[in-house]
This record gives sequence, structure tokens and C-alpha cells, in this order.
Amino acid sequence: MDAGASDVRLLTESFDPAAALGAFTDAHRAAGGVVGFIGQVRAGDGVEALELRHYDPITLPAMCDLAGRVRARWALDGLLIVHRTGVMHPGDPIVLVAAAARHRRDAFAAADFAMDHLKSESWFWKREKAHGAWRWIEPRAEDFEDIRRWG
Amino acid sequence: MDAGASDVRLLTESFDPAAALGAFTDAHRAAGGVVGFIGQVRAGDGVEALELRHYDPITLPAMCDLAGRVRARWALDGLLIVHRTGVMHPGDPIVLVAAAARHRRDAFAAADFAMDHLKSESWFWKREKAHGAWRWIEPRAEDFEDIRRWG
Amino acid sequence: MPLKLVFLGRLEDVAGAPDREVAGADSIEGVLAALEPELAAALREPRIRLAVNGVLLAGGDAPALSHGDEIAFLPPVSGG
Amino acid sequence: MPLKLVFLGRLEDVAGAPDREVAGADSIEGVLAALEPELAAALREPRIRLAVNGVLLAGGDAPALSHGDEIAFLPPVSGG
Repeated sequence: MDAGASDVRLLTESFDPAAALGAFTDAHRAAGGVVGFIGQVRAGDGVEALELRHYDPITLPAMCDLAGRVRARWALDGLLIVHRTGVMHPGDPIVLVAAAARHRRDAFAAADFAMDHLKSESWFWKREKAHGAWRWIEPRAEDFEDIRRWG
Repeated sequence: MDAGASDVRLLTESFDPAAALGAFTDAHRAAGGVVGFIGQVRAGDGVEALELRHYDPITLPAMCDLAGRVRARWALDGLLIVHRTGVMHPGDPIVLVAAAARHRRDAFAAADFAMDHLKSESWFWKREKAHGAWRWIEPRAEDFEDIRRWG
Repeated sequence: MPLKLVFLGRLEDVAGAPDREVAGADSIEGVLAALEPELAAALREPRIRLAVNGVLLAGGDAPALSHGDEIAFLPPVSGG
Repeated sequence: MPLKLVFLGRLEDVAGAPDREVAGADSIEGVLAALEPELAAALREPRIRLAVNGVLLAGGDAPALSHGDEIAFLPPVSGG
């Protein structure tokens, strides 16, 4: 892998976010810092399962486009975006974003920006199963507030 | 481990930050998100080795105090701070900070705050070896600018 | 000249399936006119975006359709 | 009535060792007065913090010393 390239993955099966973050960190030894965000299905909310649906021709290309915008905005040594699609259960990882940078501040801002935009703009449709019944989730106002911070 | 407690460690031997972050994430399944920062000795700068010295009676207690301030400021499910002391080489991990929270924004802010304060206030003295000679490192103005953001 | 319709998110429930093959039509309006009224109404909601063969349409686009085209109906995303 | 002095960071280079046992003295001023002048000057720099038995002194503190006390001289930290 070109150390300067972004690594963007849309996965239909579960993954190990800590192992992926470890491999990413090892691959960027010239970076002083790596910021990672791991999002997982919350346990204890009464949600039995969560399903993300995507649309092949659009979802991954838009994630790659987001990665390009992040790279253009901050000086990074590397960027990793891994997102699950399909059915997940409490405790399962949903997303990993990791940014490696020479300067800590760039890595924090890049990971934060990428997460805000993945949450509000990425092409996923979500439904949750509770008490045995599936229900589609509408967009949250909070996600749009998060994204507005970036101007 | 009490899921609500903070986990603060000062290590004299190397550690695996990705594995530690994975265990932390697994231990906080009720958190929707975990933000981790991994700091490592930069490779390629001509630095052959880096040594952090600490003072036992003060360094770890101050790290625990910082953890308490972070917990008081944000609603977290868990906080992990791991810091190396001793001699390290390029690519070796120096620090891992991880914050688990129900809300992504809290986890980002808490990890960011903890890193800014570890960098500028924690009781470590650093020296670097380059071209075979050790040199003590003075505090950086940039670290004090980072900390001022938090008011 | 069949077309493939793809229904994302809650539109899948309205359509009863994630996708459907329909007889050809020259335009999207022609496709919608041939569907059951409840589904057509759901697909016409202003917040529904359309993509033809993976290309998002801008508001006001009314592309001519060809054999085998795939038309996707995309409700507001609910986030990753 | 020996005391233990601990020199952190670059003070270790000035002292020639990370720590040193010295003969007792009643006060920090008494300890400093008995050291070689170059080291005493380095330890007196205003940015050097002191800790006695692991407790940081505030500016102006002049604690009485007891047998076995550990006095640490802490230059500005260089960050983790």
C-alpha cells in the first residue's frame, strides 16, 4: 500500500477494528500520532439488531470522495475508513476511521470531520430491530448540527 | 474492572496500543463510540532513540488527577490513559488515550483534552539521541497553545 | 425493454421488495405512472433522490431511459 | 541526618548523576549552600520546581527538613 494513499473499505462481514487500527499505525511509522474512532452497536438499549443497507453504485464511491476531501483539508500521512453494511448485533463494530499525521491536531480534526460527514451524508439506510420488529431510522437533527461546524 | 472507573497506567516496558484499545472497546459495549489516540516515536527524523524520565511520587498521581478532571468534564463510559517511560525507539508507542462515550462528540473532546494536557503538563522529561548524542528537549510553545483552547 | 427499479430504506417496505423489474418506459414519469398509486406517491415525495445507472439526478433532470437501465429511489440517509 | 536529592531532566547532567545523598541541613537554602556553585545556581533558577517527599512546593515555601527527606528538583516538563 502506498503510504500516502487512503484506504476505504465497505464490508459485508464483521471486522476487528483494533487489529485494523494496529496495522494502520504500524504502516505509518513516520506519523507521530494516530487518531482512531471506533463506532459499535450499543448494547443495553433494547436494540436486538441493526441493519445498514447501502447502494453499491453510490455508497463506496461517495466514501472515497469523502476521503479525498479529508486529505485535501489536512496534512495526513494516511487515512483509513472502514464501514460495515448488513445486519449487526450489539457490540459489533460499525465503523472505523483512523487518521495518521505528523501533528496530533490534524489527526484529531480529520477523524472528527470524517465521522461527522459519514454520519450525516453517507449513503446508508438504517433499520433497527426491537421487540422482534424492524423499524427504519430517520435522519437525526443532531447529525446535521455536527456537520455545520465545519463550514 | 469497574466499567465506570478510569484506567491509568505508567509503563516501563513496551505495550501493544491496538490490543489495549481493543480490550477497552470490548469492555464498553454500551458506548456507541470510542476515540483513541496513539502516539509513537516518529521514524525518519534522524532520532535514534527517545527517553522519557519521570518522577515516581508525582508523575502517576498527576496522570490520575488529569483522568479525574476529564471524567468530571465529559460524560464518559470509560477512560484509558497508558504512558510509556524509559528508552524508546522509532516506531515504539509512547502514549495511548482512549475515551468511550455514548455520544461521539464527548469521546472526541475528552481524548483531545487529555492529550493536550498530557503533552504540556504531565511530569515527564524527554531527551533524544541523534548522531549518537543525547540532548534534553525543552517545552514547546505549541503545546501551551494547544492547552489554552480549553479555557 | 425491461427496467430495474431499486428501492432503498423504507421504500422497500412500500414496494414489498428491494427491487423490481418493470416493463420499459421512455421516462421516469412513464415508469411511475405504471406503478400502483401508493408506491408511486411514495416515490414522488420531494425528499426522494433518484439515480439512473448509479448517477444521481439533479432536481429537474428528466433523462430518457434505455433498455436495462437501473433506476434507484433513495430516501434521506439515516447515517452510518 | 542524610538527605536524598533527585535531579530531573537536564539537571541530571549538571549534577553528574540522577540523585545524590548529602549531609543533613535544616533548610533547602542550607542544602544548596553546601553544593558546588554551578549546580546550586542551576537548581536556583526560577523555573525549577521543588518537591519534598513527593509534595510540590509552592513559591515561597521554605519547609524545615528532617532526616531522610527526599528533595526533587524539577525543571519545566518537556511533554509526553
